[in-house]
Amino acid sequence: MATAEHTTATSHPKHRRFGGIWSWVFTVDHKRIGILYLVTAIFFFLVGGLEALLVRSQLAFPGGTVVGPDTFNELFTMHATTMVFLSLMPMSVSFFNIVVPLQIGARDVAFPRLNAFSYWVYLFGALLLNSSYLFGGAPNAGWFGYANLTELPFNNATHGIDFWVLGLQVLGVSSMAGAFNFLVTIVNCRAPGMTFMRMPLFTWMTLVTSFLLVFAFPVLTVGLIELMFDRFFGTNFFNPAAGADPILWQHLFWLFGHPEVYILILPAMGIVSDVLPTFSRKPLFGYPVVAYSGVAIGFMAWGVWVHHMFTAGLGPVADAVFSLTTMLIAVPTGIKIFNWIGTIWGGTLNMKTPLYFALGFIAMFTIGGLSGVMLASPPADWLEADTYFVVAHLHYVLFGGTIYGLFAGIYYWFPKVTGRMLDETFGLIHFWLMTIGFNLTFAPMHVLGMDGMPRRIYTYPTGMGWDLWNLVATIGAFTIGASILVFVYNAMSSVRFGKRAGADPWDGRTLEWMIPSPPPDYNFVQIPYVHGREPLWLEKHPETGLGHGHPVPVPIAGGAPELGEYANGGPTADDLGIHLPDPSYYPFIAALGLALTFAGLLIGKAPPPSWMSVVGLLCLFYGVYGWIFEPVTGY
Amino acid sequence: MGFRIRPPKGLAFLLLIIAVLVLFLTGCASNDPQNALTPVGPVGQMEAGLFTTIFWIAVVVFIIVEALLLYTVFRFRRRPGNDGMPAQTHGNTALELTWTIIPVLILVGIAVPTLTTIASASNIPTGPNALKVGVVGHQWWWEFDYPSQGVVTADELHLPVGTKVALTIQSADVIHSFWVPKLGGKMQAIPNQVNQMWLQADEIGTFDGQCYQLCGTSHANMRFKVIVQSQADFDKWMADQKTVPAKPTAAEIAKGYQVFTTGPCVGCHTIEGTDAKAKIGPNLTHFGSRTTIAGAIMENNPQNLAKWLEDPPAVKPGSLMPNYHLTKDQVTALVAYLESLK
Amino acid sequence: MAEASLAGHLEAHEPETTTGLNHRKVLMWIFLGSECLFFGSLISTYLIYRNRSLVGPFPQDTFDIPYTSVSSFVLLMSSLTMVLALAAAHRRNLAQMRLWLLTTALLGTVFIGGQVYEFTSFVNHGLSLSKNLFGTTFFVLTGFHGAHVTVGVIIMLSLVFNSWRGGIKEGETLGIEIAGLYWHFVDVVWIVIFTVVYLLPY
Amino acid sequence: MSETNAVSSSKESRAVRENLHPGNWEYVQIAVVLAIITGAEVMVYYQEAVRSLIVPILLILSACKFTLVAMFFMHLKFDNRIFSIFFSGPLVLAFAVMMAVLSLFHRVLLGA
Repeated sequence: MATAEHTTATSHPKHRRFGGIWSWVFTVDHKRIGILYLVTAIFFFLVGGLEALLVRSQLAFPGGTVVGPDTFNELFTMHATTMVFLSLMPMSVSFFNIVVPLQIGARDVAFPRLNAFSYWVYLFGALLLNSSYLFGGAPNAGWFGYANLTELPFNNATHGIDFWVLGLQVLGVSSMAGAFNFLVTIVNCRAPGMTFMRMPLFTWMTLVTSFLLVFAFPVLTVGLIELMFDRFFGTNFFNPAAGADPILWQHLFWLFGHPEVYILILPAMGIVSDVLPTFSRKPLFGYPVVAYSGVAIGFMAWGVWVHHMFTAGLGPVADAVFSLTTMLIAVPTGIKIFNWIGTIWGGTLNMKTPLYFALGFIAMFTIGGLSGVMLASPPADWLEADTYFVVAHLHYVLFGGTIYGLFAGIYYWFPKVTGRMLDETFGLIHFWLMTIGFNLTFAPMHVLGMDGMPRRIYTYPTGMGWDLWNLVATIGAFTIGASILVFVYNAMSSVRFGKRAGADPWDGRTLEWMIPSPPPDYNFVQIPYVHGREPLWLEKHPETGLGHGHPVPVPIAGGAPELGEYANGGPTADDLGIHLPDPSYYPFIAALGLALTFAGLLIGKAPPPSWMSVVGLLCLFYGVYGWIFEPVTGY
Repeated sequence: MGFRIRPPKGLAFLLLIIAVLVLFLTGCASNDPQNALTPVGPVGQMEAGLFTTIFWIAVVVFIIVEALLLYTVFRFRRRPGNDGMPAQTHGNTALELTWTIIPVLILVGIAVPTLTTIASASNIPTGPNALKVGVVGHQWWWEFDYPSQGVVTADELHLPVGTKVALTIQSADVIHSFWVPKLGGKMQAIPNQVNQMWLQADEIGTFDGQCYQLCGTSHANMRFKVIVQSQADFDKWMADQKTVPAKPTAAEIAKGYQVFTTGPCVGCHTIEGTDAKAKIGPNLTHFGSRTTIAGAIMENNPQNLAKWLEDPPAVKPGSLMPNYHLTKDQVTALVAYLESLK
Repeated sequence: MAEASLAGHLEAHEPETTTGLNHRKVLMWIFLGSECLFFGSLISTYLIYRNRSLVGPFPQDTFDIPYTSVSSFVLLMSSLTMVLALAAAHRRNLAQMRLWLLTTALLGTVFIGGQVYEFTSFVNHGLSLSKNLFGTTFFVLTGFHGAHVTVGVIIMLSLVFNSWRGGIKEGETLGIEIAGLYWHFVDVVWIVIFTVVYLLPY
Repeated sequence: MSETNAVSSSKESRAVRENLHPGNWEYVQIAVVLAIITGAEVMVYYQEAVRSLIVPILLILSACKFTLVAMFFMHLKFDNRIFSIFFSGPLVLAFAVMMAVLSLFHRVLLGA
């Protein structure tokens, strides 16, 4: 990575220092942790994509024989679990890491070592989950693993579900730790003058997302604990024979699961809300409305979970009430879309790849939103539920929405992270190939759904009228695959040979574009004083009069334009007398300990915990205690 | 780059969206066996009707939004003559109110029919003239019983045309989901829970359904048929179902009877008039009268039945009926016996 | 519950903050917020399955209200000793602070001991994790609360340990205050559990 | 630990003292009240007379205990409002969700 030289160069002799690979393993620098998150998330994005391609190959023709039924169940379960928990969420987190501290004018996150801990827990959790492939079989009950199909009497052929339960617990620890960190960071580490109503929209959405995470994840944690106890210790939480209601799992899961949907989409909405103004050279239209509609979505997310259970027979009142709340949530969503159009209206659109993806987001997400309204009406939902219509809807939201938004973010901030531009031509090829492939894959699934094709079937007879559309969808899926390869090539070549970006390649408006690309590890030579909503724009174009209060030039490292001097190094933190937290290996050890503890449970099928859990626990306690009592030099 | 060749790309984008829409419109309503938008009963009709209403509203909104988006992009893209500093507008309260209120009104328009439809769908018919049917999901086949008539069958639900049917939906093991697309509804079968819905078929014929909730290895092979008959045919069928089959006499059949009653079959299956009274597998009393076997994935004929008996898991992966390694003539005998159970 | 053991005391130093509030304290309050959802879900599960057991033993012939009242009282009083420890720290009186911290840890330990005894006697009554829904939900709910108390005791002891190591300087009250927040939260959770699980008539 | 730490923390403790925390005596008084309420709860449990009202009575009593501890022992009454928001927000949320799920399971209100 291009940043390596810059950041390692700057640790002072008297400080603990690690070279080479260790400088990454023990780093507590939010930018490097962000890069680790991004690379890992993209890796798992490819893994999940591969699983999807296998699923599509199996369904390309009636009576497909590419994989067997059990493997098929494992594939779609792991595809969804991987994409949601190992790819999209961490990719958002990587942007929280890289961008948020820069956007609010901070030197790092509030808890740098907790930040490192989150990443390593995420990595180990992801490995734990995927190692299930090696130990007999992967999880096979779908990503929302409805009890009691996940219970031992019906799922004891492999330990897949055990891996799923424990893997998700570990990943939960990571997401929670990360979310706590960003909440404190945004509340407490904003530069002077950076009031909440001056925060860039991406930071706003990070705030909302983190709140959703810390409040929604415990509900899933409880569900997983109950399932784990059922499987490991013979409890009866979801055991009908003991009088339990398996439907309890559906409530617990969707109480988490629906906020989770917004956890996945809100960061992408934040990215789009930052990209559109930059590339139309206009401020975001209706900033407060967009921000508050995000908050409103965050609140409403808690009142709609039952719309995932309209076919569970909860009764007409429940169906009616939750149908209304669900329709209501379309209002703030629509408001965002109209404000985005309002933002580009009257601008001078600089048609670069990030803008293409941001516009693609609006176009595709609108479709997902509209099919969402169709699912919000129970009688219509009774026709659509658990058919391919739902598969189409959720992909228009999570692919057409989240993934488009995240790609917009990647093309937008790649120069900031690496100091080099991603290639435009390949970028546009990627965009158009992906857009065509995406619509080829998922638009036909609406048709398949209304033609009665159930989701999660490994085979279907011919003569159902599903043959053509399945084939089209499969062709589309491989087109998407090709587009992703284009992206991977583009990223790998640009990171080495891409043209130099400079501090502000897009004529940006927010603080991150004030500092060199890649930023020095201390980010800001001098913490800027923020006078307006778009500090950099305000400083570059005082005449546009966006300053709340009269525009005063914001102090910038070496002055904004001639930042080329930083291309190779520039002053180090110690030259400038800035103290940064030292790298630390305790978070790594603690994370390893945590993962080992859970893995041990699994391999030993506790009780009693196998030796692995014991080692893990020791590791964890050593890590935590070392962490707490670690003498902190710096500051 | 990109800037001179943009318009064609933009057009491609536009055409793409239109193409998608056209595919959707043409593809949706068809006569395919499990098409949900060509229902033959009142429940399905009101649901499909509501779907269509919302769909067209969505299409209108879709066209407006996407057209607005594309128009904005083409009109305001940077090009010679449009590369200056745009006006730095912040927002417009009137606009914000407009695009808050209009969606709310649209949603009210959707909510009203939604609520009325929920009401009529949840109005389960009761009383003597409503036919009661119990549906029980099993891994991976459907059990149908007529409590008032004391008849139990599997994989094929017989209904009289034009009659309101009150269904109770339950599960014997994991969560399943019951849906006959042409008749409407969809209801999960959940252990320890009795869900209710009602259906009515207004057309004589055979309609397909299957399980819509992932329920394990052979979720895809958990199909069933709804056979809608005239009242007379239905009554005749019901009468046949009530008769207890006589002890067979013909040699081959008697041999099959012997194999069945002394073999492992009795451990799971019921055949009225024999000692086989177990309720784990499908009730086979009138097996010969069914048109399909093995979760309605195969036509019911001697060849298929033999294939099934020789190695059930090979036909239906994960099938709870294991391969008993029956000998060739045991299979032939069983086939003869079971097919004789009309 | 890795978060629980971590959240008590994380990064050991803070720069000036935007709100003037301490990072760790903000973190602890948000953490307690998310704990509300955690125990909320566990308690909901208990209430959903209340009186749903198919076989005994049932709550009414298992609980020993006087006994549990006493142990609840013990935990309640540990909250008092906790604030006294904080007050002592405010008065820069390290000796008293340690004394009250140790008392808190002791009371916590007594509570845990009591719970262990209670669990054993219930098991002897024939109530086990897998016996019925009551056993399942009761042991898991109160067990996780017990785990939280245990973590609290460990935090108290490490605070005392740390103060001997000179880690807690005169007048530094933050660590104690934050640990206190956690401790009081565990206490209020028990206030709810005691009422909802033990006292409400079956 | 750097001395900046000691500085910031002593500043913190000053800030805390400026919040006019109650002294030991007030703390003991509150503890006594808590003890009395607990006693009352147990008494109510044994009162056949109030059987019909027992549920609301017990819930109110424990709510009082909860509030007392949160307000005084956890200093929410004296501390920055943002803490009260961070805590009471999810508390209310948890309670609301709990009620909704229970009503769905017991087939009343939402679940009717």
